[in-house]
Amino acid sequence: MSVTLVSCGGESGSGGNFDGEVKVGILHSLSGTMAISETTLKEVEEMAIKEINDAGGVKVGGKSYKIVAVSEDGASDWPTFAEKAQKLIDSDKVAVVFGGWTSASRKAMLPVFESKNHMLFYPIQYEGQECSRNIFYTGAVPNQQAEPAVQWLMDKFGDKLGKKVYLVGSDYVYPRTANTIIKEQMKALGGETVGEDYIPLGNTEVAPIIAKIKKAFPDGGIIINTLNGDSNVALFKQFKASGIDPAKYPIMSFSIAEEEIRQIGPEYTTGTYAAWNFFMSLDTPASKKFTADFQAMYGADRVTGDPAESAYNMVYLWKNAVEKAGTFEDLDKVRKDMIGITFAAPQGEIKMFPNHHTSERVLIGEAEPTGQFKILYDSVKAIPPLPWNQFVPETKGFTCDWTQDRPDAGKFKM
Amino acid sequence: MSEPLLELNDVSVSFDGFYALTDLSLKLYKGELKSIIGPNGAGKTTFLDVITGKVRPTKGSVTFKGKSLLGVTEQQISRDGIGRKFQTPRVFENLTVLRNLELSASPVKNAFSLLGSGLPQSSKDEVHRIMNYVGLAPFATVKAGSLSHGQKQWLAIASLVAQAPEVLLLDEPVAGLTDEETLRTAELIKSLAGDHTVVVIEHDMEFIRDLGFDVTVLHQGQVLTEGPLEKVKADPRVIEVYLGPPEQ
Amino acid sequence: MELFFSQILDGLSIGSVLLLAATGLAIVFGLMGVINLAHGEFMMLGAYVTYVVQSAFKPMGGVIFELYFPISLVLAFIVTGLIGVLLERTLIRQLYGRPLETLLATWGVSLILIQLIRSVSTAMMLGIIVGVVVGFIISKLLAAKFSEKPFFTYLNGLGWAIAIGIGLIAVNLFDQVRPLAKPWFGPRNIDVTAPKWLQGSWGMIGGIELPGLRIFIILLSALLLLATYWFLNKSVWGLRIRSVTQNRQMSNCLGIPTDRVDSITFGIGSGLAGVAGCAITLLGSVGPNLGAAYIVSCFMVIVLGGVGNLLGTVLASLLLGIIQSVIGSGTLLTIFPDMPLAAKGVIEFFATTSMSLVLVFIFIIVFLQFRPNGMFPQKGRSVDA
Amino acid sequence: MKIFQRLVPWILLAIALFILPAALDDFRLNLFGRYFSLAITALAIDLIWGYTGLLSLGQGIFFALGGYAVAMYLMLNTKSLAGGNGIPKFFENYGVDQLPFFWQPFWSPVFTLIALWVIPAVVAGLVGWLIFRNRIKGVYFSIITQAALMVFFHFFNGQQKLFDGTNGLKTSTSELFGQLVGSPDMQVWFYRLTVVLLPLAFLVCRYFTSGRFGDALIAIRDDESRLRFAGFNPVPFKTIVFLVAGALCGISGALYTVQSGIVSPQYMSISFSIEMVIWVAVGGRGTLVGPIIGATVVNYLRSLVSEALPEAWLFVQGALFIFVVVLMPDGIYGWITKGGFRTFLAAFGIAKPAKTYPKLDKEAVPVD
Repeated sequence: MSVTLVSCGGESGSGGNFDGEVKVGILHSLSGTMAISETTLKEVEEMAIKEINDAGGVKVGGKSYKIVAVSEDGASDWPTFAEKAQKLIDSDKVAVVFGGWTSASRKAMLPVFESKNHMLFYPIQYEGQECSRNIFYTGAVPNQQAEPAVQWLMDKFGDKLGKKVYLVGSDYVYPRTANTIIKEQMKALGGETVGEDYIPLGNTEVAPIIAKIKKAFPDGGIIINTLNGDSNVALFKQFKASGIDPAKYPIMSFSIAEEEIRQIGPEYTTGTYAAWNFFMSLDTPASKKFTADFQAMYGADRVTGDPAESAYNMVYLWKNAVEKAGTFEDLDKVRKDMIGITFAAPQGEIKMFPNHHTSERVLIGEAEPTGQFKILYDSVKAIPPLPWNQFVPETKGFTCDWTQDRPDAGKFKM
Repeated sequence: MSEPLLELNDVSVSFDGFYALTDLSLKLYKGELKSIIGPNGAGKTTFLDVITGKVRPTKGSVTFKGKSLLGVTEQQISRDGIGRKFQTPRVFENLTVLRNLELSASPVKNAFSLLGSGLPQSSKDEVHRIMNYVGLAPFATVKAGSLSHGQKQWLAIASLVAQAPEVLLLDEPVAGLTDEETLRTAELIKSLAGDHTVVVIEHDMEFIRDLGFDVTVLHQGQVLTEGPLEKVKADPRVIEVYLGPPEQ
Repeated sequence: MELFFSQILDGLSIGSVLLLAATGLAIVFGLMGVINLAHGEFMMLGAYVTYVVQSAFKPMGGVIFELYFPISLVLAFIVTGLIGVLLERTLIRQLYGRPLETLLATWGVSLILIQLIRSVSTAMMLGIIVGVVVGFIISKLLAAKFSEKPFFTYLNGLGWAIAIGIGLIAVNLFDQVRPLAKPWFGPRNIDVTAPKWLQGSWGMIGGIELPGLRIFIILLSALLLLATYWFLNKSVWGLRIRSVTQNRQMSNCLGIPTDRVDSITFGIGSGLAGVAGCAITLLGSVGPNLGAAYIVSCFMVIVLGGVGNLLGTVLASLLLGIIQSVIGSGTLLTIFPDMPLAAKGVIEFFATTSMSLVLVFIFIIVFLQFRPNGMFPQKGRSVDA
Repeated sequence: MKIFQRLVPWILLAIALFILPAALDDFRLNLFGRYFSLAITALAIDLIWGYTGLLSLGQGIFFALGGYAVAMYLMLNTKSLAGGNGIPKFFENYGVDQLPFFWQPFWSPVFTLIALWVIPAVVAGLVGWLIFRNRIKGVYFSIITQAALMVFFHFFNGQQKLFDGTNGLKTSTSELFGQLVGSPDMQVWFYRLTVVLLPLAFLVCRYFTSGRFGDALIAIRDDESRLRFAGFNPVPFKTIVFLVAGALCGISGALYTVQSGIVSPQYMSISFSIEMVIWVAVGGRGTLVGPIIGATVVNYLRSLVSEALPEAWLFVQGALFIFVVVLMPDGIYGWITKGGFRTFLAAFGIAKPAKTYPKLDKEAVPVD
């Protein structure tokens, strides 16, 4: 394991004077369909790196290092993610990689990081059911997003509309797995899943789904939406045209943040719900500062949101951990010292758990005509992560703890 | 007389209501040599299309050696012994002259048999004989695409001969050829007489006379008249269809 | 039964979107034998025209804003049509009679258009203009001096390469100026909002909801179809287009400007794509990749419908729309609840949006076994040389 | 020129076997291994497009089938990837506890080695036969193959429970002969295997394109219906080459999968299959060396451009399509061997103009 550290002498401390440089990899889709979402993550990560460098860089072993980002394009193509991850590790010799958005891209990179025993930070809420020694996850797992949201929906609408949900998702792993979990949770709550439907990524024809929803819920009912990307626009536009009104059909979305609303158009989303760990409208000084800094750097018309916040957090979590570990190269030590690291994130304080996931604050908001969310539910304290889902029978009772010295530390019975 | 080799009976062909052939009946006997003339749109090419399986008649029957040709594929008709040269010389432009001829001369036409096996010596000799005859031997290794128009015509005729069919259908074999080339072509065709049955479609009356075959005149998809060239030329109906009604 | 009719309505509306998208492609393919793989990107351009018009109308607000949509329909047709003409004059023209090569070249065009929309900025536009102007100047200068020399072609190529280089440098220079460097659209999806009168429902007939924009799209595609039919069959240019299709040499001899006919045909096809793109903004998202979602379905329509026949295109689109809607939503199961278990299993397997596409393809392959040339094959001796 | 043409393949083979492994680091060598496996696909496309005139936009189907075959074998036979029931872990995510029946035979290495080219060949043969027997050709054939590709994509993408859907199957962490497939040692072996198989694929293509069978293929490209009138049935010829091309794509996909570590439905994306065609066009269609050069050069260019300027790659690729089709229809290799390079030198007075057979009659002949 060797990491490029360029020594250039000089005094440490104030901006511009560093004892050396450390390379980190940034791997997001800068072209292709996912570029729409992932370029924002790259921007936020670069912002965090700039902040750290301006504040004197990373201080390891009494020296200060400037972070130099090597950015690669995943091109919205999973095999390309694997290839570029390999390049960042082998050719560029980066100390860590920040990257990914879709679960498929993470799953494509996972074997690369595991076979090279390297380190990846992944910022997006995902379906869980995974726990890798070589990945740190700073987005929500279902018990930090989907499960509280379903519980909240049942509490609020269960009496009026019945404990029934209709699931709509894009045809890939996150919606499929998340919906498996939701179905189990509905069973546990004594409710029922009356239908589920998947449309291919990028497909914009949702008429058949609307027909099925109307058949299942002639007089209104709860819809849970895990669509990704373009299909959302079609869904909301065509819902509105077919008279599926949020007042009668409460819609909870897990992939719609402020940025997506901007692209769909607020008039189509007003009145629908979303569950996240951070909203731009969160009224705390840390949150306001984060948004202000981002807009100062990339333009006043830009918006922040949960994925951006997670991406921002992971850079700081890594910095705090290497500073504690006192090394970039010894990844085992960095991994060990990462556990328990905290960071005062825009959402509030978060902590890295032994299962390589972070605790997260849970927020549920209602979309407003301004394109912002009105926060209706706030867990205030951060919820600890449970990567192995406790509703799904196959993983019930399993946990993950990388501080334990056992071969099956990634998944074992509690 | 014996049974006709090729017989068309009441054949009609219509394209979206337009009749290219109407109730055409025609007999060809073994060894017969025939020229077909007619103004543009008389149905000459469609007549060949029907025989070679390219166009299925709307009604009527086509029989070859007593078997119906309706619904038989082009390749099967060709293997049965009816060969055709097209109006424009169609050659395989990216194959050399030699390869063009060898492909046509190949006695086996089956895909698997072509893998690995070479051309039998007898066919090779025949190819060289024909190539020498039409004067294409110096261009044996030249790609057919870079031949001149006249040479392509000859290559097309030579390919047809190499295919060794019983019935040769030649659609405008001398279009675009010089007088000298036309003369040679006539000789070539005449030399085929005997074993072969030959049908020539032409506009060039000089050439038709050189051939000296009996002439059939097609008009509006029907046989107008038949007979030796001189007799046909004197027929007032023929003059009418070529030159227009006498009143004008 | 109500459900069945509302499914048919859905099917018709899916079909009419397909029809809108496929008509232009079918015209260009049927009349010119050119498969335009950039057709989807022309739709995308139409959608962006709509976005631009909407943005221009937004400040006016009120009733005037509500009217932006018809105006953008017209503008989308004109703008994409003109771009189509430009493409035909510069590229397609060089490739007539080489359909497979045309297909590949138009794919190249589609890639460039996608990336252009993503990254176009004022700086880039200026750079392109600089590059083209410099290229023409170099080319003229060289032609004046060396046009007789055997190496002129290569020199000219080198000149253009230099011009491209200068253009790239210009882009980089202009990029330094912040306001110029800002992308016009960026890679993100953009928000096109339907006017209020199209957003909601247009009431009920016999218990069936009539979604405004669905009905609007059905009407629009019917209208465009009539207009296209009229243009091709009744207008002077339509007559010329048809005559060129049937016999190019003869038309040329009769004094029909065949090259202008080609440009106009391609322009109309592209313009129709633009209108389709404009209509699609009502239904789905608007982004650089908009075209890709539709292009394959359009091809299926063409394969099924046959070439050179508008009726075939219409029937094929509607049929595919109805299959997708009825199978994809699993309505058959509701209507016939007592079907045998095996059939039920099969239908359930295909009763999702993605699997209904699979079924549609199988249907097309089976169909082609019986009617290889589509529903309405072209007859006559010109088909197969 | 003739000697040059005969030497080129050997020179390339020597470079690939001896010079590249010494000159490149593991990562770059692995990239070249992938390029060479893609070159096998390029050869296959040349066989059907360059020689026979069938432009398939759906070769990704066969490429992916080969990849899936080998990935399924590797996943089944790696203990560390198995979940509770001894079947690959991902099945658990979708509540599948029994191995789907069509996975069963992939326990066997022998079956897999045969399946990875026989399955694509059979699918190609069947699809090809169904299309060709109806005399569907030209752009029609192209767009039907593209639609077929789309359908296979949706099928693999949508069937999470059967193939892990969008995620695809990963091979880096699987084991072969007790070693990790993703380990540098194994990767070097896969590189060598590719470098050996590529010339074999070359020979297969040469077997089919030389001789009278090859003449018939060219005749089909030039004028298929004329060939019918010469008594040949083009359908078996086309079906055979399409089938052979399918098999080659399957082998290529399998080699690519073990070297890239993943097979996913994205191998069946529309753009990837069209890109394959451009490799052939750039290298030179209708020649057998051209596609190999094309696949390597274009993919290397892609790596370079997308590392330096990711946004620019689509521009470059688009321009490449247009440039090659309009200005360089014979491709790089064809340009050199068909006298383009000589003409180029001659234009500057460096070499004598190539002697070509003069066209006696230059005016175009109208085709009826």
